[in-house]
Amino acid sequence: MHKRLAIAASAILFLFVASGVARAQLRPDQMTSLRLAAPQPHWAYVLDMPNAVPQVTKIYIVDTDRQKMLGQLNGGYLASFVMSPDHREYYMVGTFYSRVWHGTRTDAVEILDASTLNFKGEVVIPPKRLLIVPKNNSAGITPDGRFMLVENLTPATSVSVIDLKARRFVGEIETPGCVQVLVSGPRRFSSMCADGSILTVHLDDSGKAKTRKQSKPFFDPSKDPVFDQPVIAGTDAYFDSYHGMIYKVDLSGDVAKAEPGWSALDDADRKASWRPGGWQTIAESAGGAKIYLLMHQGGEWTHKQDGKEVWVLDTAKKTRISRIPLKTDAYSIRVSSGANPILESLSLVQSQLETYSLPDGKYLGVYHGLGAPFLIYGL
Amino acid sequence: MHKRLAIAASAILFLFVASGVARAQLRPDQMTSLRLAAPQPHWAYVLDMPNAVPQVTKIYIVDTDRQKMLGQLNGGYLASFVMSPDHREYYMVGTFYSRVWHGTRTDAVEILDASTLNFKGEVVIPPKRLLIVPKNNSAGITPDGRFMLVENLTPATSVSVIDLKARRFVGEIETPGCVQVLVSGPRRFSSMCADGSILTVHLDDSGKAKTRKQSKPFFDPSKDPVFDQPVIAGTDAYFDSYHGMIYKVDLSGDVAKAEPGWSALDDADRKASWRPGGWQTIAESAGGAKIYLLMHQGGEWTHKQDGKEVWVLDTAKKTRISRIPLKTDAYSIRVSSGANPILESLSLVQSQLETYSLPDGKYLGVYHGLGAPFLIYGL
Amino acid sequence: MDKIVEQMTRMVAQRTSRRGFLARLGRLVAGGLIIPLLPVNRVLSQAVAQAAESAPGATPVPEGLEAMVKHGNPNDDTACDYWKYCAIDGYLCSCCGGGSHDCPPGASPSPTSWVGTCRHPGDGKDYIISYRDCCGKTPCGRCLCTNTKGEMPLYRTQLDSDLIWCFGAPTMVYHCSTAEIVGVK
Amino acid sequence: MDKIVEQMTRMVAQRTSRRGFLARLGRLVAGGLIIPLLPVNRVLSQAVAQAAESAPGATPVPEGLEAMVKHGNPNDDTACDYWKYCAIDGYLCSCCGGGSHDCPPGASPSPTSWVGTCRHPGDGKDYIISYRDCCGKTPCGRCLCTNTKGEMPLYRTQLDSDLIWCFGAPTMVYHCSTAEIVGVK
Repeated sequence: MHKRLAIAASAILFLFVASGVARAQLRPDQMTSLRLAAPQPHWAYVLDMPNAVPQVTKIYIVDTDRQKMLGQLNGGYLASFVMSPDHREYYMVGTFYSRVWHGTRTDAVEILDASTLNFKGEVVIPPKRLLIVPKNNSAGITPDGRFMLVENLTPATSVSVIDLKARRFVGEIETPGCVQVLVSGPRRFSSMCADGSILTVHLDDSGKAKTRKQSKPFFDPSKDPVFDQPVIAGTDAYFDSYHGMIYKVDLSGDVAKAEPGWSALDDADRKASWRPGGWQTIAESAGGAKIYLLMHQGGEWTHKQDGKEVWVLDTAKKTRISRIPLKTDAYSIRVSSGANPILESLSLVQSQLETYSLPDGKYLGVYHGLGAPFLIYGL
Repeated sequence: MHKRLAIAASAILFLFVASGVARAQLRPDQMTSLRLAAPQPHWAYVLDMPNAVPQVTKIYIVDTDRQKMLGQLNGGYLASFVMSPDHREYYMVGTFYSRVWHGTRTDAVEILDASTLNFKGEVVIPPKRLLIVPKNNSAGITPDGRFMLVENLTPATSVSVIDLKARRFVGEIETPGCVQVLVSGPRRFSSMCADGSILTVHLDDSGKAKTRKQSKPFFDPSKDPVFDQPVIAGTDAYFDSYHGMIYKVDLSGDVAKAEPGWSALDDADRKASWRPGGWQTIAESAGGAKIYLLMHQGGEWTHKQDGKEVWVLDTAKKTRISRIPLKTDAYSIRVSSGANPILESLSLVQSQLETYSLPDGKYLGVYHGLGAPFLIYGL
Repeated sequence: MDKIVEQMTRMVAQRTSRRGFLARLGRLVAGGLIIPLLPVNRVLSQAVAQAAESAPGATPVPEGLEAMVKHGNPNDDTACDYWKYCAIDGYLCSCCGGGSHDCPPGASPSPTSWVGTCRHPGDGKDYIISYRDCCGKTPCGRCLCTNTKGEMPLYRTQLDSDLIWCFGAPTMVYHCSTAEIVGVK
Repeated sequence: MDKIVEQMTRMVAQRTSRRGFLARLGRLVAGGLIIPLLPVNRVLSQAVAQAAESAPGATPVPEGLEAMVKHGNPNDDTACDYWKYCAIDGYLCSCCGGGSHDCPPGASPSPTSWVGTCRHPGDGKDYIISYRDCCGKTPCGRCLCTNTKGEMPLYRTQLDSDLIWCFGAPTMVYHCSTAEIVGVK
C-alpha cells in the first residue's frame, strides 16, 4: 500500500510543480480521531444486536444530556459488553467464525481503550461462551478489575476466568446446573441455579475456585420464576419475578442469603393484571434503597411484553413510592448512578432511548435510530 | 459435543425406561435439509447488502412465479455473486477479516453447491478485490466454467484469475487504467477504461494473458459517460449513457469494436428530461435484439434516481418499441432468459421485487422484505 | 449420534405420560442434572403453557421486521398461527426455503431440539412436536414468531428460547426454526 | 507517508488552478494514468458538478435508513445541507461521535481522500474541502448523505463514490465520512 501511495505522492508532486500557480490564503482544519472524556453518569451505552447480521454487535455511546452520539464500539457475534471498574477500558466478549457465517470458531475478549476507543488487544478464550440474545450477567468483571468472568454454555455450564492484568485465560470453573455471572466482590461471583438456589464461588488470587457453595432455593421456579437479569448493588442482588415478587439476596458470604420475598403489587394492581415485563426489567439507585420495575398489564406468560410504566419501590419499607408513566412503551430500563440519577428507557421496536428525570419522572428527551437495542449499560 | 449428546441420549433412555408407559399411534415427519431443483429462468437471485453490517452479503433465491423464497446464500464483506454456466455451482467472492470488523484480511472465492446450497470449498485469492457497493461485472466466469475472473482495485487495477477446475489461484493480470470484468468468451474478458475505450484480454489455457489490446474511445466520459454496468449478450455488450445514448460493442475480437451510438430519446423525451437512472439500469432479451432501460425524468446528475418506466428498445431498428410503467419506482431491472421472459424490477427503498410479463408489461406480483437489494441475477 | 438423540426424543415423546415425565424432570433439575435433558425441554414448556392462561405473550418485534411477521389461518405454514407452531420461537423455516419440518437448502438441522404439544384444529388431537432449529447461515429474517408461553429464564436452560439452540450443529450460527410432528399424544 | 500524501493533496488543492488542473488530469487519464490521482479526485467531481445544472440527485435511501437522513440549515454540521458537505457521500461522522473534520473515536482517517469546492454561505468564499473517510468500524448508520453531482462510473475511479475509500487505512471497513477545509480557493 505504501509503495503505491508513494507513486501517488510523486504524481501529485508532478502536478503541483507543473501547474505552477501559487496561492496563499489558507485556514486548514486539522483532521484527527477524536478522544472521549472520562465516562459520565448520564452516558448511556446501548447494545444493538443487528437483526440481519448479529455476527457484529454494536455499542452506541450516547450522551443523554445532549442527545448526542459520542462513539461506537463493535464486537463479535452476540457479544457481551463489559466496562472496567476504573472506566479506562471496555471489553467486548465475542465469538468469531473465520468466514463470518461459517468456518472455525474463535471466542475472544477484545480490549478497547475507553479514551481512544482503539483496539488494544485480545485474550482468546475457549470457544464455549454462552450464545444468546444479549443478556446482562453473561460476563462480568471483579471490582478490582483483575478478573473477567465469562459464562459458558455448551450446553454444559461453566465460567471462564481471564486475568486482565496478565492478559491471559486462567482457567474454567464448572458450575453444573447454574448459569450467569453475578459479581459481588473482588474474588467472588454467584450463579443462578435451576431449582431457585444460588451458587457462590470464591476465587483465590490466581483465579482458581477456592470455595463453591450452593444456597437453599429462595423461590419456586415452577410457580413464579424470577427474571434472569437481576440488578446488583454492591453485594446485594435484587430479583423481580414474573408475578411481581421482589427478592433481596445478600451475596457477600460463602453462601448466598435471601431475605423473604415481598410483592410489588397490591390487590388492586393484581386485579388490574400489572406485572413486570420486557428484557431488562429491573434497575436500582442509591445502593439498592430504591428499585425500579418495568410494568405492564397482561396475563400469564406476558413476561416479555413492553412496559408502560416504571414503578419506584422503597426496598427498606417494601412499598411503592411512585409510578412513572412512560411516553413510549419500553423493553429495557436502567437508572444512572451519581448524585443526579436519571431513568433511561429503551424501546426495541421504536429503536430509541428515552430519558426521565428522577424522582419526578419528568420526560427529558429521546434519541432515535439505535438498531435493535436490547440492553443499556452505564456507570 | 458428541460426548455430551451421548450423555443426553442416556438420560433420555433412562426416562423412557423408567416411565414405562407405552403408546402406539405415530405419524412422524422426517426432518431433512431440502434440496433445490435445477435453477429456472423465473428464479430471481437478489443480492442484499445489509446496511448495518455489510460484512455479510446475502443472496435470496426467489421463485417469482410462486412468489416464494427458495433459499439463501451468505457471502463475505461486499461479496460478488457468480453462477457457474452449467448452474451447478454458485460462487460468493468475498472479503473476510479475522475479527469481522478488524484483523487480518482474507479474500476468497467460496464455492457452493447449487442443489444443496452447501459450502463445498474455497479458493483464497490475493486480498486485493474491489470493495464497492455491489456492482455487476466485479467478478465473472468464462462460459466453459473454467476460469473465474475477479476485479482488483487497491487502487491499482488488475484481475485475479482462478482456475475453478483445479480450485486454485492462477495469477494476476494487470489492467492499468481499466476496470471490471466483462466476459465474452472462454478465454477472453474486457475492461472499461477511463478514456472511454475498452481493453480486451485474451487468456491462454493456463489462465495467463496472451494478448491485451485497447480499443479507441467509443464515447467521451467527460461529456456523457456510459454506466459501468453494461449488459452482455453473447459477445456483444450494450452500454447506456447518462443522457440515454446506446452503444453496442462487439467484444469478440482482439480489439473491441463499437458501433456508433444512438439515442433512446427523441426530442420530446429530451424536453421532458427523460434519462436512464438507478443502479442496474439496462437489461436485454433475445440475444440483445431487445434492450430495456430504466427511465426517470430528472436533470443532470440524477443518474442514480429511481426509474418510473422501463423502455423497450429494438436494437436492430434503433427505435423504442414500448414503454412499461412500473407500479413502484425501481433501482435495478433485469429480464429473464428463456422462451417466456419476464421483467424483474427491484426497489431498494421499498426492499421489494416486482415482476411484469413481456412483451405486454402486465404487472404480475411483488415479493417483499429483501433487505437492501442492489442487484438481481438469474439464468 | 444425531439419529440416536432424535430417536430417543421421539420415544420419550411417544411413551412418557406428561405428568410423570414432569415430576421426574423436576427431580433431575433440582439435582442439578440440567444438561442431559435438552432435546425434550419444550415438553415442559408447552405443558406449563397449557396449564396457564392462554394469553399470548406480546413480545415486541425488532425494528424492520414488522413486515415479516405474518398471521393467518392455522393451515398456512408460513403464518405464526399455523397449528404446529404453538410453541415455536424464531424465524419460520417455511418462509426461508425450508418447510414446517425441513431446513432450507444449505442449513443443518440442529441435533438438539425441544418438544411441545399442539392441538390440530381439524382432528382435535394433540400432537407432539419436536422444535428443531436450522443452523449454519445468518438469520433468515422472515416470519418472526415469538411465543413466550411457558418460556422460562436462562437458569431453566431447557426452557429459554433466547439461547442459540444449535448445539451439535456444524456451527452456532442460527438461521431459522422448524416444527416436526413426532407422534400423537 | 500518510503525512506526505496529505501534504501533497493540500498543496495541489491550494496551488492548482482548476481549469489547468482538469486539462492536465484529462491528459493523464487518457494515458491510462488513473492510479496516482486518487487524493484529488473530488476536485474534478465538484468542478463537474458546478459546471452542470444544480438539480440534486435523488438517490434512494436504503430501507431502515430514512429516519437517519437529516436536512437542515447550512450551519448544522449534522445535516446533509451543511455547507462543507456539498460533495460528500456517506454517513456523516458528525452524527457518529466525530466532527465535520474529525473521525469518531476509534476510527482512522483514510490517508487517501478526494477534494471538492464548497461556497461558505456567510463569507461567500469558495473553500477547498478534502473529503476523508473514517475507517475501521462497521457503518455508523447515521445521517446518510448521498450526493451524486459530478459522480462518475467506476472506470473514472477517482470519481466513483460507491467505492470503499479506505485505501491506506488500517482496514477497508468503512465507518463514516468527513469534510476538512484545506484552504480558500
